[in-house]
Amino acid sequence: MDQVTNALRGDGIALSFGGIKVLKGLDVEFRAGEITGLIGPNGAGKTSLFNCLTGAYRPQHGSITYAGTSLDGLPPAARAGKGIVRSFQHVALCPDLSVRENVMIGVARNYSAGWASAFLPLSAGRKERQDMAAAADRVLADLGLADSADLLPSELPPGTQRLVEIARAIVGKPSVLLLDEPAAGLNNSETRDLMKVLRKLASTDLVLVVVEHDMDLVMSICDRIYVLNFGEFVAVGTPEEVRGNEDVVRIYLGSDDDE
Amino acid sequence: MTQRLQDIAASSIASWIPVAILAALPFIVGGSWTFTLGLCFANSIGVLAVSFLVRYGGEVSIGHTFFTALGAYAVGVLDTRFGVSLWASVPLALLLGVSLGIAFAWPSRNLHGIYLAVTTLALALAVPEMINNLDWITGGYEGLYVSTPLVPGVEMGLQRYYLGLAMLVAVAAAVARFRLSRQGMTLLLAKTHPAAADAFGTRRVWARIAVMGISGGIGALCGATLAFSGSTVSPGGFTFWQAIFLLVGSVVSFYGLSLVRVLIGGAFVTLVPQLLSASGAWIPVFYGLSLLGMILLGHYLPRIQKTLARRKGGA
Amino acid sequence: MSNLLEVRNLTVSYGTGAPAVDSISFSVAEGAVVALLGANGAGKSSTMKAICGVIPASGEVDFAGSPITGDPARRRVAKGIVYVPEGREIVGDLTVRENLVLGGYQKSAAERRQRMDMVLDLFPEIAEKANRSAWRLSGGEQQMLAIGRGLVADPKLLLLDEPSLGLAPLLVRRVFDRLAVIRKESNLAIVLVEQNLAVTMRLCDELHFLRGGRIVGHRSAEALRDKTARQEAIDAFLGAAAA
Amino acid sequence: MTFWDTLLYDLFPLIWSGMITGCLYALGALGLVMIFKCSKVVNFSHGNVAGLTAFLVYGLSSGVLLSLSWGAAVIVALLCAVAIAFLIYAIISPLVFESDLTSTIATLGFGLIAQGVTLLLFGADIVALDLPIPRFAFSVFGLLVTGYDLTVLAVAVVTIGALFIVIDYTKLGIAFRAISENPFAAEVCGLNLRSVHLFAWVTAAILGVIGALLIVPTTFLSVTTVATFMLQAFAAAVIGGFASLPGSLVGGILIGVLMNLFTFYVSPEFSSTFLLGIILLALNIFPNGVLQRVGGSRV
Repeated sequence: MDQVTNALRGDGIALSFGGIKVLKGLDVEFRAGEITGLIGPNGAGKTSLFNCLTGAYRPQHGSITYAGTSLDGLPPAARAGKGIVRSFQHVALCPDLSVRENVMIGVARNYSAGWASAFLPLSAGRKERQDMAAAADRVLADLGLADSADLLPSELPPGTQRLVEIARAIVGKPSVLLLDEPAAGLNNSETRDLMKVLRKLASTDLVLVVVEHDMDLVMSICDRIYVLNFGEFVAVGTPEEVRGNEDVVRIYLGSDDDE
Repeated sequence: MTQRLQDIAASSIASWIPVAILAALPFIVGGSWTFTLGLCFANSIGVLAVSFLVRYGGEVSIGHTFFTALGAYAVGVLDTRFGVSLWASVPLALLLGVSLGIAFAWPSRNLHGIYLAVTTLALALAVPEMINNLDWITGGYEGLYVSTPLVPGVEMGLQRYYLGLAMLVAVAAAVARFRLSRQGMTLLLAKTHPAAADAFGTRRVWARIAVMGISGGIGALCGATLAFSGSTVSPGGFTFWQAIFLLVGSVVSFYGLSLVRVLIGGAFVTLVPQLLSASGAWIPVFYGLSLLGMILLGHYLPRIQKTLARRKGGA
Repeated sequence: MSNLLEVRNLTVSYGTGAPAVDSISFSVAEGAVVALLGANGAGKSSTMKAICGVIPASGEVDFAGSPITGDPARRRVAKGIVYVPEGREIVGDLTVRENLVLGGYQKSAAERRQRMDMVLDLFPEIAEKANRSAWRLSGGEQQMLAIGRGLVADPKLLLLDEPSLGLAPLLVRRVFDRLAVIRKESNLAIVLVEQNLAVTMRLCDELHFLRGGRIVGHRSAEALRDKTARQEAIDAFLGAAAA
Repeated sequence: MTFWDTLLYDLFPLIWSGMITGCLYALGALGLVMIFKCSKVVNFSHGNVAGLTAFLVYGLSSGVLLSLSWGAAVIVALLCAVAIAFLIYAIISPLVFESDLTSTIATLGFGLIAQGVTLLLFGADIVALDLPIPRFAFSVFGLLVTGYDLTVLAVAVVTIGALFIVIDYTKLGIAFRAISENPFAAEVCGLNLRSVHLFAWVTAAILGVIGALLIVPTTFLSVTTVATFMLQAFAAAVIGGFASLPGSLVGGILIGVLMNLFTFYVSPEFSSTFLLGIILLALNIFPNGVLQRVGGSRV
């Protein structure tokens, strides 16, 4: 499998809101089979970049391609149809649906039983539901969440809710997975579980991008790290390279005249 | 999985018991009660239409008489002008309700919350006026009388009762099934997290239009049932106040979609005016107080429960 | 010297999940600057909001020797606890001057005018634009306005939430220089939440590290001059796993 | 009849009288918008409560309840309106901070109660309520201007002017604008959100009473008169963007003129349908109102 062609690329992405430049012409390449980290202080533009990649924002300049085909102009729902899926900074599970049902939504786009079977007891609808539930149960079991399948999201600790979100994102076998602060609000053991799951995912042919503030997590699981500050990349490289980079240290610790 | 299926089975049994009781009622109570209960079933469907919009769309409508009027006049006009029975007019009512629900949803697709509520309010205000001024087809103030039987030979009073019951059970069952469907689940997600639904392939405009279409369709079925079970269709049944009463019924049933819940709402909408008919001025006061009472109860209930639980725990 | 602020077992929960702030205890002496450091979601902002009374919390908070647990935000402002929130939260449609009036809402007209003059002296950048709508200010000016608005209330304790967020380094330095001036002149105590460690360390006397809603480390100002303590701080940000 | 004659005899008088009623719609709309702006609640009880107070003026001055002088009756009615506003806000204030939609539905409940109380006290009959308005008329360029017109205009200008001065130049006005735009910032600054909300509710009630009393001379007073009048005010608020005070002024006048033209030239029977059309159009073309600010605020 050629990794370079199966990459999510952004060329010269520039975005501004009301004259404020949020992203200043970014070139990125997120490769399949790797975990890419995206770090930087608050307000650096990480979530904005995500929103451009998923189509929620439309950048003023630049183009985004996946596996060589352009995604420009496609709305989020259409990009989802191409297998580009994201999680959210704030848990976005539906509180009225059980955990299994929340995960089932992740595969919903692959099914097409009509409106009649939505309201009437027809076999097409029943079969569709069984198939979706089976797919959801498989993923939940993989993540060790089989026991929680019938609970409501609100009955779970935040860490498990995060995992459910990830389950929903991967159940449809995405080609690109963008995770926005998956470890926010997790305790140490939950974070370790999450890291295991992410490493497992990375072994498949998946473009996996993680925005995260927890440096322990980023430094230990990422293959490559992009460091963003004020809408520009300050550094790109392996965890060791980034950790040793003077600019990165300065961004996080601030510049100081006394030094 | 089994746990949830058991829940569903249990709840379906819980709703079959009241259905069985209701089916036996005409043999116990008098004719006037049978008639009132028929109306009650019809209004329950209307309450269901409003609650559906709340539950699946997160929106409030103060204008659902627009859809009930649509269904009622579809039945009334086909019956009195063309002698067509319910077999043909109910599907037409449904079709009209869904299409006008969609037609209304499209221009208002970007409106939410209070703004949408205000738009539906305008819709409700326009209804009586339209009915009165289209009197060549609607019969104006006098209205229409629905008399063509559904099943020839069966006593009309019983037909009016059982059709209402059957429609209510069918609609409630269909809505209960919808909750399990792919479309139902995505609508629920789109309600709470539209961006997340977007990211999984459900556009929010689609969600809005689907919800309005379904709710409009249910509203029209309410109207159709109202026309047949109530035997007359006149503008008095579709006033602005009636639209508010439907919302009151929905609030009183805590926006529930189950058969029992919507029956409570429907009974409230139907029976209160009947019981207070001697002193008409008390009707709005009573509705107002009930509406406030239920809202405040909904607000304070969790706190009351917590206090009670604490007291019990301490004892 | 008695403590100005005393926080005991402060806990903040949103919904049913794990608490955002998990029984935190710390104190702030009069005129001291205490910084809270930690990653996103560590519970820093929630701690600040609970201290100033805009979100409900359990545990006890004493201020100037008397309990303020359960007081609404406006009573805490009257007592001298003022929060300068993250993201500035100025009122864009109001003019700069009107925003300052808002800050001194509970003061008498004369006292408010005097405090406003003081603030406008301190921040000449915004004094020039006093009658402009606040949304037309630049990011740095908005931050100065937010701090200035807090100062009009004549606080004894200022809760500063990420004042450097989204500001260019030069502006950050300017804002912190002003804070140092204020501190020297008015014996103002500050609780500071910051990501910019270098400027934080120039200002603060004590540092608490937060993680998962708990205080996991504590350093005094003297200890921070030490090289190993600095390395600890760096690790807190960039992670120790790769080291 | 020539084109100019049409203008002179039909169009100009229609526009003039539309503007006069429009001023009253604006008074009603201002009340709705004040409440919505700061607490995000649409007050559906506005029309019915204003109607009840108009009836109170009638009842207190005509001998049905008491035989007070006209001025005393108005003052008592205004006090009642303020008391009702206090009561309503006191009951819904815990809801306001939880869900704007729930509290909006709650105001429907108060509207129903106000209507019921009006029916209980005064019955469903139509009554005539006379205001001591100077009765004279003169003509300017062929336009008939009456004492009523000038009274409405004067009261509207004074009331709206006073309101705008309070909101633009006083400390309370700053608090009101701050809470409308950023309640969190206002709370952080130590403001009491509830007391500012209450200011809006009380002001709205007073504006409602003034509007209701002034619309009565053009029609009779019945249970539905004022509620119907408030619906036009509603449309005016919607056209103004529902969150802009100058917007509702413009919206009121626009609605007054458009409704007049529509009933005269098209059809008086479809006025509610026409209102629906206007509301739909306004919400979709100008979702933020006709006075949408160009450039917008930050972020």
